[in-house]
Amino acid sequence: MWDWQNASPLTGLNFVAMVVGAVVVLAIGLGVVTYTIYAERKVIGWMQGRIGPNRVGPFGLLQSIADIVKLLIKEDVVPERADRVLFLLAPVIAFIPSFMVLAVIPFSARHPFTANLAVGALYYIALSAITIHGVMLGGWASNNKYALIGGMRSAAQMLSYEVPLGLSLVGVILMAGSLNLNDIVEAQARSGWWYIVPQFLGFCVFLVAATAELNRTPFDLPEAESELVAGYHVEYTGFRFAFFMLTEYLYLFAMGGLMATLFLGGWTGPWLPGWLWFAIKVFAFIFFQFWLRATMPRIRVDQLMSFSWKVLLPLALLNLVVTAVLKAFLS
Amino acid sequence: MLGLAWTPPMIAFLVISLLILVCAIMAISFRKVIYMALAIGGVFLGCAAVYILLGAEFVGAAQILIYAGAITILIMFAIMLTNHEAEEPPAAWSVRNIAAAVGCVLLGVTLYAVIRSQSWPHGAAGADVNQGQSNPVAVGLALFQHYTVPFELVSLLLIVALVGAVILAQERKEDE
Amino acid sequence: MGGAGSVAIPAQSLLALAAILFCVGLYGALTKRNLIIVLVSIELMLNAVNINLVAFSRLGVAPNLNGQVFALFTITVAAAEIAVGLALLLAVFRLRKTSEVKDLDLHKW
Amino acid sequence: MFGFLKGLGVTLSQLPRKKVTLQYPDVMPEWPERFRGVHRFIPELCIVCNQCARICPTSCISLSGTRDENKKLRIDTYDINFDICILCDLCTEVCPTESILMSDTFELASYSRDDLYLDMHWLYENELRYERAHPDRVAPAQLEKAGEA
Amino acid sequence: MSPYWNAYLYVVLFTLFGLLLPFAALWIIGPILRPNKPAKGKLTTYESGLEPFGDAHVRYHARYYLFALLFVVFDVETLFLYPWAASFHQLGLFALAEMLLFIVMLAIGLIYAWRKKVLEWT
Amino acid sequence: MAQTEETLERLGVPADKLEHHRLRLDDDPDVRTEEMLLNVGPQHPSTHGVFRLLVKIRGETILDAEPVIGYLHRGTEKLAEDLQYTQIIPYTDRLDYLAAMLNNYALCHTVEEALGLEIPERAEYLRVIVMELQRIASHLLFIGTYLLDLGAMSPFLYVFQERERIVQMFNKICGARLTYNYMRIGGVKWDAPPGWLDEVRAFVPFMKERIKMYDDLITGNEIFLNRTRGIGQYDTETALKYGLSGINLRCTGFAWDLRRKKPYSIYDRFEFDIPVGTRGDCFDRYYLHLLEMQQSLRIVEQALDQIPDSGPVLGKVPKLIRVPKGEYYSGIEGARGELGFYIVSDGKDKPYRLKIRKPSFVNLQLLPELLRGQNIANLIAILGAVDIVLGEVDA
Repeated sequence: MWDWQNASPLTGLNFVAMVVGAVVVLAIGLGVVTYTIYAERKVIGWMQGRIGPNRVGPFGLLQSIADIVKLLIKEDVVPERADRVLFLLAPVIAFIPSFMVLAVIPFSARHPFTANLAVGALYYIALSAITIHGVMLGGWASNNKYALIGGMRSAAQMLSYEVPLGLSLVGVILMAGSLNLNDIVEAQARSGWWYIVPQFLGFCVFLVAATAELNRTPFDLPEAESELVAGYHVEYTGFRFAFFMLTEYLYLFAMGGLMATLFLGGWTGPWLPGWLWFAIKVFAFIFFQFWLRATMPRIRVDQLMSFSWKVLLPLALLNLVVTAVLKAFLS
Repeated sequence: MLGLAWTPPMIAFLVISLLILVCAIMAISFRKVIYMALAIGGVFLGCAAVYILLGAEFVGAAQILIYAGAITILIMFAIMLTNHEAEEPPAAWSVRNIAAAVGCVLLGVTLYAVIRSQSWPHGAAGADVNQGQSNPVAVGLALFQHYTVPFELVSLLLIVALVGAVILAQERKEDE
Repeated sequence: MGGAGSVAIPAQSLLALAAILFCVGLYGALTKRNLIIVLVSIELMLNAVNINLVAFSRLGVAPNLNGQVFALFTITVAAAEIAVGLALLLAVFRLRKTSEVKDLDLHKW
Repeated sequence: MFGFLKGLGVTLSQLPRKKVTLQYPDVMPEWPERFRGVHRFIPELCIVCNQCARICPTSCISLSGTRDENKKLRIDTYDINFDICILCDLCTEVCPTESILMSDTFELASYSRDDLYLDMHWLYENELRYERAHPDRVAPAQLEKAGEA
Repeated sequence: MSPYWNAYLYVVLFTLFGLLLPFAALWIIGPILRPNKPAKGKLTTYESGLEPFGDAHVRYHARYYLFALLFVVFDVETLFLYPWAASFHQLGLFALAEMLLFIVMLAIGLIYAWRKKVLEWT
Repeated sequence: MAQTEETLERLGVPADKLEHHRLRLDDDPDVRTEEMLLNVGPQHPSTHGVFRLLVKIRGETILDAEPVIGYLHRGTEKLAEDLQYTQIIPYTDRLDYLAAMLNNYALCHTVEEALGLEIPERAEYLRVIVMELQRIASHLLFIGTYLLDLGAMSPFLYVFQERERIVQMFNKICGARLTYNYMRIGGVKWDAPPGWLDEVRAFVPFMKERIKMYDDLITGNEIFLNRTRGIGQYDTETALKYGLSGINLRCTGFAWDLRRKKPYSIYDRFEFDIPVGTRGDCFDRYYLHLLEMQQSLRIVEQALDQIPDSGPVLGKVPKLIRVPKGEYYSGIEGARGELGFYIVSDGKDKPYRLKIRKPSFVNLQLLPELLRGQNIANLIAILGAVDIVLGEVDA
């Protein structure tokens, strides 16, 4: 009953399996976010000579949960001058795509958790662009100068890095001959190498663009607390704020999954079970993000924009052309 | 309703159509321009769902990427760069508006009559438009084997649009 | 994986949806005063056309991909159209401080 | 070109280092002998010379005393307003008998300003607490005099 | 019914859950749990500790629009690159030439924007 | 034009605003982007205290900036008129609270000059050691907060590790961690406790290693370089015109250090360099802090070698200090520039007037000039590098 992916026609039990799969992914997503935040605080704390959260639960393991509960019982303040409807709606608009992209990430070889879409990679890129609306509208609806600048910058940044991100995938698609993420994993397993090797340039572009797309240091301009105080979510409180945070960390997880799938062979790997390999690769990505955050200062907004268009985009195009030419003449 | 087969795709289609129409009506009846932009995003997403329902996965994803993603953002930026609080005045029953409304309703009725009067093909059962490929691959093959010239014209169109829009939108340096 | 197989949606319903969407868009384009909304209404009409194109690619006499490819081109053209249209609007707004169609109907600025 | 890689190395090398966090309420900081916390006061030693009140830059000390049967001045009240005390240590510097001293009490937060008005009894209690906590730090002269009284 | 529908049904489920979670948390559970004590000070907009003055909704520099514009153009390019890349192994050299021409055209657009200082922030 | 007004009316712009709009249109018919007043502070994370910067921006270009100060004003100068000289010392702790030892010294030094006091050797050495340690602590905090402003959070937490060691040493020698009140007119309050000098000696190599670590972590980072190179640049002439001093002056290549140019205390006995910048930009200002810490360590090392083993730490000072009638000024090289105390005395035990030359306050005057015409993204980088301490600016 678990194998609903090829079940035709779909029986009731298959459907139940599907719902269970979705619920499990939701639970995994929320769990990963909770403990990513915890791990981030711990790892960055360790890198800074601190011990990180340690008061709630053993080793502070319940810290993030305590934070969530705190946010849930916080008053929900909507500023008087804000555009109420959009203000309330913006976090939801931002959140939904962040969860939807998880539908196509192949977590392991055979499981009921992945939609086997033929347009998988494009689906991810297309949906992640919708989050920009939420961020932008959130900043606009707050009717606050910092929030508006933060929202606009955020949108401009995410737009700018969406392009190299999308183009860096093309090299992988060229090699695998499919947009389907499952096929890409299998093509890597067949070819015997992870695409990080032949697509190293593409991988670098992807990594930089992904970091920027996730609004993480050194590209965390939108929420630059030392300039814009907190960027687009300056006016958000309680659980609405939590949804913006949830969105960011879900994307961190999803982007890690995407990177593992496209460049690191997804769930393939020797000895260990597939899901564990996948988890290791995703965590490597997440750890790298923490590491960057502990080290880097923030890039300036004009440099940020020109970097995307003047460096990353040409590099991505170059990578694409080289891959295509090599593929055409080698095969 | 009128002898429709209540298959799951049909139900999905009805739900999606309802979403599209509600969003479309909202898109032209809200007063705040930014709400209109948001509602039109709903229409775009609904259309994407219709395409996917019809098996045109790639066009559906393209619709989300270009329309719901890029174009809606562009519209929002345009609103934020002009008059944020722009509002449509409440519908005034001017002659022009009434004429437009009557004309549109008449057009709709005529179109509906035409649609009803014809018998439409239902697609060859079992015909696979993708010829055994996955949809994006099939679209790619069609695009690059049969539509080479239009494809290159697209790049020309894009570059012309880019240049034109840059010239129009760029602020002159002396304003700084 | 090769597509949706046969689709049990009657062509009439799809065409009707497209027709209504087209009329709504047309009404908007004719009556609205804000240039942005006029452009948005035109997008509605384009989407209506796209629905028809995709519908016929699936439900036509000889189903093939031409409709989908055309829809792709339409989307592209729409993107170019709105980009230039809004750029025009920005340029006009800069000079006239208005984004209303009514204020822009003079031949000489 | 890749100078930031050096920086990444630095942060990574810090990861396994020993952590410096002090678990404050569980582990109290170790204060050196000269630490200037809230005052402690030994009434027996005070000769009511008023020097501490005069040197205080913020005038937060107020005291009064009476002459006893031996014509010796005895302290009656000794109040420090901790609202304005800046813990500058000048009062203990001028005290000829070392009756006003600094202790290692440093937790001063309270819900009311009234609680910050410390009187002689509080200060003496603080002295007793300090003696219990640091038996090795009490000066012999001080012990002697305290014993006499 | 085919795997195609199953996959998209799964996506629909994700959409529904994605809607359900925030609505449940913000509009159903939230109001029960959280206090609501609005006060004048709370409801004002943050402005570095001062009374907010002026409207935040002023117009910004058109460069934001220009970046969005570039984004649209290159997004369309990406859109065409995807099916090309996916079907490239069946297309051969002619498709490579086609795409090179396409990329060169857009690169010209990029260079134009570069020269016109669209890519500069200041 | 009439049409524009009509449009504005229809948009519901009130009549008084209409005037405003029209004015702008007339002024500059081609203006594309509206101007906006942006408040940075008083409650803003990057203003290092309660400092308000009112910035007028168009788009993202700063047209003008106006620092609004005084949120931390405590009237130190006025209070001093009612205090004996010894009593003023704890107040100086609170001026530049990151470099309280230097403030202590500056006041004591001025009074000592006025009185012509002889300071015991050991006291002089102790003073130099704590002052240079204080300078290191202060520079460390600059590096930490500046990098925090620029978005890197680790240096901020690293600097506190070294600073903690310095502060602990101060705690041992004078019993306080921030407001030391250590110097006295004619010497210092306490001699170093047993083992204290060895602790300082052990600190020096540790600190050298950490400076190298900061160099690795920060100096080479491309993002940091891009954000600070050529930003907030000015030349020596401008710096002198505005009366800048300290690193803000030296970054332009002008080697001006009072420890060398007008030696006070026993600074003429030490070998050390005056590091200077070349371009006068934010990067130079950052890098000079790093280099100056090395020089301070050199001074500390030499002082540790030269300090006499024992001796008095407080000279012969009258019980009640009365400064002879007259006006006295002396300045020292503070952590942020020339820190001077100007005393007008009428011969009583309290100053008739005390004026403090506060380097932060003077350096701040350049800020509007630096910000004008800049991109708003550079605001924080420039503001941070000017290195103000609000306790000193507002006094």
